[in-house]
Parts: sequence; structure tokens; C-alpha cells
Amino acid sequence: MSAAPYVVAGWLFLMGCYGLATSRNLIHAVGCLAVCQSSTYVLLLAVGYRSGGTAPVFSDIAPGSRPVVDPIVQALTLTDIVIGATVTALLLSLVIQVAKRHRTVDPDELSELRG
Amino acid sequence: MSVAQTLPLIVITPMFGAALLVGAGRRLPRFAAETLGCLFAAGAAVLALLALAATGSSAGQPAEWVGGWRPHNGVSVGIVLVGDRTGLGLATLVSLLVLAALAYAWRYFAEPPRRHAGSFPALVLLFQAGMCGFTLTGDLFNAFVFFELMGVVAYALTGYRVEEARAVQGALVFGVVNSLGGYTTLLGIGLLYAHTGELGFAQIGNALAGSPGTPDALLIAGFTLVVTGLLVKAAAVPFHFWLADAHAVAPTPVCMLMSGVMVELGLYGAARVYWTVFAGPGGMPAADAHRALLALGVLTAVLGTLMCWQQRHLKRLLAYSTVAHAGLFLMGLAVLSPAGVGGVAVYVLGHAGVKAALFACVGILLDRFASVDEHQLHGRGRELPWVGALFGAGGLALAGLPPFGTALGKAVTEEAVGGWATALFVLVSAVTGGAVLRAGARVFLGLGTRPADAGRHPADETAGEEEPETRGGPLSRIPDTMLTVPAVLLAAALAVGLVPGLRTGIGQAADAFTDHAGYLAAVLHGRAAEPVPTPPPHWTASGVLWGLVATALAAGLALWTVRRPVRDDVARWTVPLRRMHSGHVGDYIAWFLAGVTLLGALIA
Amino acid sequence: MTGELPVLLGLLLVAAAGTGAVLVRDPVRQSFVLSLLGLSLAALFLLLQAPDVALSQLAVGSALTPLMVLLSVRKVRRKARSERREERE
Amino acid sequence: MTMRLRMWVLALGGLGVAVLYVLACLDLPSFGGHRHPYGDRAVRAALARHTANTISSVNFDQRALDTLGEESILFGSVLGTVVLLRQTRDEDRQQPEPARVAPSVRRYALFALPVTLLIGLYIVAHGQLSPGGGFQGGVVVATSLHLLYIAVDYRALERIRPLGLYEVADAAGEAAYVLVGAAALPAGWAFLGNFLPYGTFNTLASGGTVPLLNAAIGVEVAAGVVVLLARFLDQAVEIVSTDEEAEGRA
Repeated sequence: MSAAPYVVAGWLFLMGCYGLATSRNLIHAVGCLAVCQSSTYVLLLAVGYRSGGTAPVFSDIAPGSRPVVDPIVQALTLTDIVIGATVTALLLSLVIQVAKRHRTVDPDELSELRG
Repeated sequence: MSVAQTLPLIVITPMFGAALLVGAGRRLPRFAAETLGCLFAAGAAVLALLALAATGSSAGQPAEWVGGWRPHNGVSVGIVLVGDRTGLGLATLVSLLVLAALAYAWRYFAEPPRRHAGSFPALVLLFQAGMCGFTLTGDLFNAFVFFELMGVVAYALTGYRVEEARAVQGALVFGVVNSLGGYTTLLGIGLLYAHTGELGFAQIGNALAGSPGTPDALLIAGFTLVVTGLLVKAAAVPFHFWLADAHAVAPTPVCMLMSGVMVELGLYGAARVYWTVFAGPGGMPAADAHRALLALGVLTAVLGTLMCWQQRHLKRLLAYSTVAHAGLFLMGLAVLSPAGVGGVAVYVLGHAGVKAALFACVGILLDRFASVDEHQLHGRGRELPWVGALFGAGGLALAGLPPFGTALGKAVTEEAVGGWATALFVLVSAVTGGAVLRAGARVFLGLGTRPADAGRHPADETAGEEEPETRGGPLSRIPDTMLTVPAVLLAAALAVGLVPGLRTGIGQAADAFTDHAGYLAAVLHGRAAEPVPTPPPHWTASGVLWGLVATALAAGLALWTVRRPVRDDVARWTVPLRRMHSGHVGDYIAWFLAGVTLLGALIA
Repeated sequence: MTGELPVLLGLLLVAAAGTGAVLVRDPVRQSFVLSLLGLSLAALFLLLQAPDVALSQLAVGSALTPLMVLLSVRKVRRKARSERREERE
Repeated sequence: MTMRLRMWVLALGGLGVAVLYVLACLDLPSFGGHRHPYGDRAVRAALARHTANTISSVNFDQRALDTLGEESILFGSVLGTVVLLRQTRDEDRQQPEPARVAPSVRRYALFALPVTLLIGLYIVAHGQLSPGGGFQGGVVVATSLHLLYIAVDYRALERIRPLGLYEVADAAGEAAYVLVGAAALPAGWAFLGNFLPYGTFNTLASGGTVPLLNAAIGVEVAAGVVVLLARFLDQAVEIVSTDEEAEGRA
């Protein structure tokens, strides 16, 4: 258990890379990139977890009454999620244009840039 | 207002300008939008210059805690912006180059999207904000955020000409590889946070000092992963594949920015992270970092040079020369000494001016003749003598002709690396400069035989027939701005080599940049520490001599090549090399992972 | 230790969904698996006491991203379809 | 590069990264550990500033510069998408046909729309108190408007979606964040300083500038996501290349 979340994060990252490297469809590749990114969420939140801790929101618990988990990593993950969504949007719009101009979204067929 | 307080303004001025341009974009005529864009870019440049001038006279490294979260007893919850000379100097370089790019695009650039007159300058301003933020921040995660900001905007700018098939594809490859690099960096940040519980450069460095000794696997992995993303941006082999694909297709003003500063900012980031976080006790042993950076630097320089020489697509040629020079910069940083950093700083300044000027010249060719192919353009440049002169001067400067800044930077850096490196520096400069001179001799002088396939060569995917970027088809007359910008940039590159004050400033900046303890003291305790002064970069007889040798070699190489008949088939031994650069995302990702492994193995 | 069993299950679910999202090669079906990945990540984040993050993961990961993927697929497919018809003619 | 060579490089690289990463994991403090120096400081700082939701305090006060960067990334990529998915010279617009919607779907969507909209606004408004905030709420608000597409049709959506206005709102959100941050300067604070009174703990007006910055993000995200989705919908529904159009008429 003590290292399971970290291992899962690494697994997601490598799986995403595998998908990116072997993808035959650029839309699928962008999805794989999103999988890669989810590894960073898992790692960050796992790093900030504290056994028995509760969420660092003090609207219904009294400050100091219970241990809380690390709020910093949560803020970082929030930022990270926004970045992920925007990068996905931008890459997908590029894929749409690639499909229009090259009439394919298969990276194997897109070999115009070479050498 | 103190120097420190101006630091955030350097970042937010272009941001606000971008918001204004988008908000008012529907009503603004094109002229007004472009003027506003230039004004905001210039505003940030002036602020950066003023801050730099004010810092130049004092010893400290002004640090601004955003939100006023000043540290107590060395700990804080906030983010710090640090205006040391290196950071501010780079912010100034970024802003001036952005101004040059906007001036170059002035009025000539293709019609903006309907009712979005301000979108191009707005994107460029956001690019500027991202780069300035990246140079000034003193926080690892904040650096990642600004890194992503410049990344995201750069992808959009690369694909700006959506009707060009290659542009959108290059932008996509660029986006995928760089995003993956960013996420790798973030994984590394996560590991370092788990290890130290801090995010600021200085804070992490401080926390690491608590557990001195040989680095464990966690620290090695953290360093490797963080640096990977930065090296992707810096186009170090084997993370460099995206660069040529993106640079070859991006609009010319964007190429000027990407080759001139964005790539170099990746190197800056890696160096900054090393010195502020890992250079102290409990960090990475200098020998390990030296070995890894030097090996990657040599690899990058050699591969970039080999690829550069084989290109006939002029933008790709310049792009690979950027890869080669990034390798040289990496070798200079690998020395891990103020002399190496100072040399690289001079080299980067000179290179930015020269490379941006060369791209500007190629942009003129593209807009006049709708091609950037060395063979197709054979002799056609004779009607543009001034562009030819600038292009030739740029080629000579790239090869290291004294007294250009590139020559000084090359001389100081090769001396800092020492030994066999001098030969490599001379060869890389000679071949990349020679490639530019060769292209210039063919295009602008019409030397050599006219290649038989000058018309069309369907088998070669990297031939450079393209749509011009200007509105209403090819230009009949070159606008003054397009010619002035490269001239000014080359003059600036010349000034870098000639102005003694700049050299002293860079020397001081390098001393402070490599002073780990001084940075920590300045940021965490507000104590100004004067680093141990070392001699600033300066001209030496041997440096001038090697510069002249490299220039002569480059000129000789160029003349020798253009006199020989153009060979249709490429040399056999280069085939596997060219195959590697396939433009296939999957290949690049595989190389990416291999690169992380290589980097980790070199460090461990 | 028993208190962390749900976290372990959540991790397994996330790992499985992530693997599935990579192995499912058809982008339409992938977008559904991605949305499942978003949901399981949100659940995991709740278990890790991160309701803020869970909420935005729910909004982005299981709605916005799959929606954009689907719209892109629709555009790309439509383009491809019309071209195939052209070829037949 | 051949497929086989790529797989070899990939396998070697992946293996190396896996080894590096697993070795690092073995050195990591075990999951659920109690050492979080920065986190503990952040909690204390948030309470000192009367912000009940520590994450909002970190996002909009302690590390507000990160959020400015994040907001700019969103702004930049919305702008980038607008530019990349623009209608090019070889493309035309096609009027989307009015669609027939099943009454049950319509009833559900028309009911869900105001509810979702309200939830979204609530999430934005309570950002400094309870989980949620400008970003999460903004996405919910933007998504709720698109229920109209499901309930009626694309044209109904277009009627409530004057895109120009949303683009201006997007820019205004970005500018507002910068301006609130800069407003601290004349008051003698650092940029993004929390110069307003902190208010009473656990009330809507607590946290000083946190609710203002939160609202700026909310506006920008809601408007930005609407513009973003509009571009994708445009591509999927309206914009056709000339050859597609010819085929459609045939």
C-alpha cells in the first residue's frame, strides 16, 4: 500500500506514452496524452495525502480539530487540470485542421515532414 | 517604486495588452491593433531595461514576493520573482525580440481572421508574458505554469497558417512532444515536493542541504524528470525532433522568437534549476551533472550540424543550425563555472540577433518568390542585393566572424570547455555558417550550376515550396520594416561583441547566477551577497584566431560546394539519420523515453 | 490500514480505466473510456480528501474533454465520409 | 523509422524510465505520511486571512500568480482555438437544420438547464468557503448553456450565444484579474496583495480579494469554455469545405 499510488501514477504515464507511440489515430493520441497527464494528478495528490486527514476546508470543521491533508498539492492539481483541458482543446483543433489538409489522421500516412 | 516591484509589471503588461486586444479586437482596425501590440511589448521592454539598469549598479538580487508573502525565518507560503541580472537580461532580450518580430510583421502579415484583427499580436504578447514570467520566477511550479503558457501559445502560433498542411502538422507534433515534456517535468516536481515539502527554488535547495551525502534514486529521478521537460524545449538530442518540424512551418516572426529565445529559455531553465536547487550540499554532485550535460551537448551539436548541412529548405536549415548551437550552449553550461555561463550568455545574445535576422531574410524570400528552397531560388535573389548582403553577413556571423557577439561567445565558451572542444566548436560553427553561406551564394549570387531539378522535385518532401505569408500573394516590393528589422538585429549582434560595458555586466550576471549560496541568502533572507568576482568575458588573441579560422573554413566549404554539380541522390550514410527525423509522432515519443533513460543513466 | 482499502480500490479502477483508454483504439469508444477515467479519478480524489479537485476533474475529465473529442471525431469522420463518396463517384 | 525499430526504442526507453521511477518511489516517504511543512504553513496562513477553504486561499492568495498564469493559459488557448478553427477561404457555412427532439428529452433538458446554471453560479460564489470556485463553477455554467443544444437545437443555442460578447467577457475576466492584482500596488502592497479587509470567517464576503479574483476566474472560465465549445461545434455542425457542400447538394 505504501507505494501503490506512486506506482499507479508511473503506470498511467508509461501506458499513455505507449499509446502515443503506437497510435494509429491522432485523436486517439491526444486522448493518450490526457492519460499521461492524469498520472501527474495521481502523483501530486498521493504525495499530499495524510493518513486519517480530512479535506482542508474549514467551513464545517473547527480549525485544528482534525489533521488535514496537504492543500498545496490540491491547488497545484487544480491548475494542472485546467492546463490539461486547454492543451487538449488546442491539440484537437490542430488535429481537425490536419484532417482537413492531409485527409487523414493516421500518423503513419502523415509523412510529409521528413529529414 | 523599487526595482523589485517592477518585476511583476514586466509580466502583466503584455498580459493586459493581450486582454485589451482581444476585448476590443472586434472594433479595432488592424493598424490600431498592431500599434497597441507594439506599445505593450515596448512597455514591458522599457520596464525590463529600467529594472536591469537599476540592478546593474547594486549588488543585490531584487526579490519580489507576490502578494506580499515575505518569508519569516526563511520560510514563506508565496511565490517569489527574482530579478537577478541573468533573469532580467533575458526578459529584456525576450521583449526586444518580440518588438522586432511585431515590427517585422507590421502590416505585411497575411490578413488576420475576420473580426479578430488583434489575435496575432495578442498571441505574441501572451508568448512574451510567458517567457518573461519564466525568466523571472523563483518557484518550480510557477516556472512550470509559465513554461506551459509559452508552450500553449507557441503551438497556436506555429499552426497559425491553418491552410498550410505542413504548418498544422508541425504544430501538432510540437504540441504533443512539448506537452509530454511538461508533464514529465511536473512528475519530477511531484517527486521533489515529496522529498523536500517545498516548491521554491531556494526553499528546495535549502531543504536539500538538510540531508547531505550522495544523492539517492529519488533525487536523481527528480532531477532527471524536471530537466527532461526543459531539455525538450531546449531541443537537446534526442528530444530535438519537434524543432525542425515546427520551425520550418511557423510564420517567420514566430520563428524569430522560437529560434532566438524560446529554445535558449529551455537551457536557461535547466541551468537555473541546477544552480538554485541542486548545486548546494545535498544536491547533485557537480561531476554527474557535468557528465550528463556535456554528453548531451556534444551529441546535440554533432547531430544538429550533420542535419543542417543536408537541408535545402532554408527554414529547416536554420532550424537545425539552432539545434547545433543549442548543443554548443549546453556544452558551455556543462562546465558549471561562471566563465562557461558568461560565454554562453554572450553567445545566446549574439545568436538571437543573428538567427532572428537570418529568419527575417528567409521570410522576405518566401514572400517575394513563394519558396524557401535553395535550389528553386537559385540566382533569383540577385534582384534583392540588400537582403543578400544581410543574409551573407548573418552567415559569416554564425560561423564566428569577429567582432560579432557570436564570435566572442564562441571564443569564451570554447575556452571555458577547453581541450578538444575548441575543434568541435570551430567545426560546428564552420559547417552551420557554411551551410548558410552556401545557400546565400546559390540564391543571391547565382553561383554554381543551376540545379536541374530547380523546378520541382516531388520525391523530396523537404523541398520548400510554400504559400507566401503576405496578404494578396507574393510581394512586389519589400516593405522598409522587413528590411530594417534584420539590419538592426545584425547591428545588435555586432554590438554584443563590441560594447565593453555589456561584457562586464554579463560577467557579473554569470558570477551571481552560479552562486548557489548567494541566491538562497538573497531570496530567503533578503541579504545581498557579493559573489566572488571572476574575469568577465573578453576577447583573446586565440579566440579571434579560431573565429577567423572558422569563418574561412565556412566560406571555403560554401564555395567548394557550390562549384560542384548538385547531386540528386543524398549521400548513402545520411539515410538512416534522415529516416530518424520522420515527422512521426510515435517515433518521437519512443525517442523521448529513450532520452529520459539516457539522461538518467548519465546522471546516476 | 483497512481505512485505506477504498483508496486502493480507487487506484485499481483508475489504473484499469487508464489502460483501457489507451488500448481502446477507436476514438469514439475511447472518449467513453476517458469519461470513465475522469469519473474514477474524481472518485479517487474524493477518497484522497480533495473535493475541490474531484469537482473540477468531474467537470473537465468526464464532460468537457470527452465532448471535445467527440466533436472532433464527428468533424473528422464527416470529412472522411464525404471524400469516400466522392471517390466512388 | 520502421515499426520494429520504434518498438525496440520504445521498449528500452520505457524500461529505463520504469526502473528510474520505481527506484525513486522506493525512496519516497510512504503514502499517507505526516510531514507536510508547506501544507501546514498554508493552512495557518489561510486561517489568518479568514479564508475557510484553504485551497481557495492557496489558489487566489498565497499562490495567486500560478492562477494568473493558469488563467492566461486558458485565455491563450481559447484565443488559439479561435484562430486555428477559423473559417478558411475554402470553407462555407451551412445552416444547421432544425432538429426534432423527443419531448421527454426536451422536458428533462429544459428542467436541468436552470438547475445546472444555478448550481454553477453557487459553486462560483462559495469558492472561498466550500469546495469549488471560479473554475469548477465556470465550467458547469458553460456546460449548462449547452443543454439548450440538446433540448431544442443548434439555432436556439446560437441565439443565446452572441459569441462576440463572450469573447469580450473572456478578455474582461483576464483583465480583471490583472487589475485586481495591480490595485494592491497604490495601496502600498505587493502585486496581487490581499489589500481588502478579510471579513468575518466563513461568510461570503470573507477572504479579502479572494472572492474578487475567484469571480474573475469564474467569468473567464465560463465565457472561455463557451467560446471554446462554440468553435468545436461550429466545425462539427456548420462549417463545411466547398467539396463537402457540393456533395451535400448533389
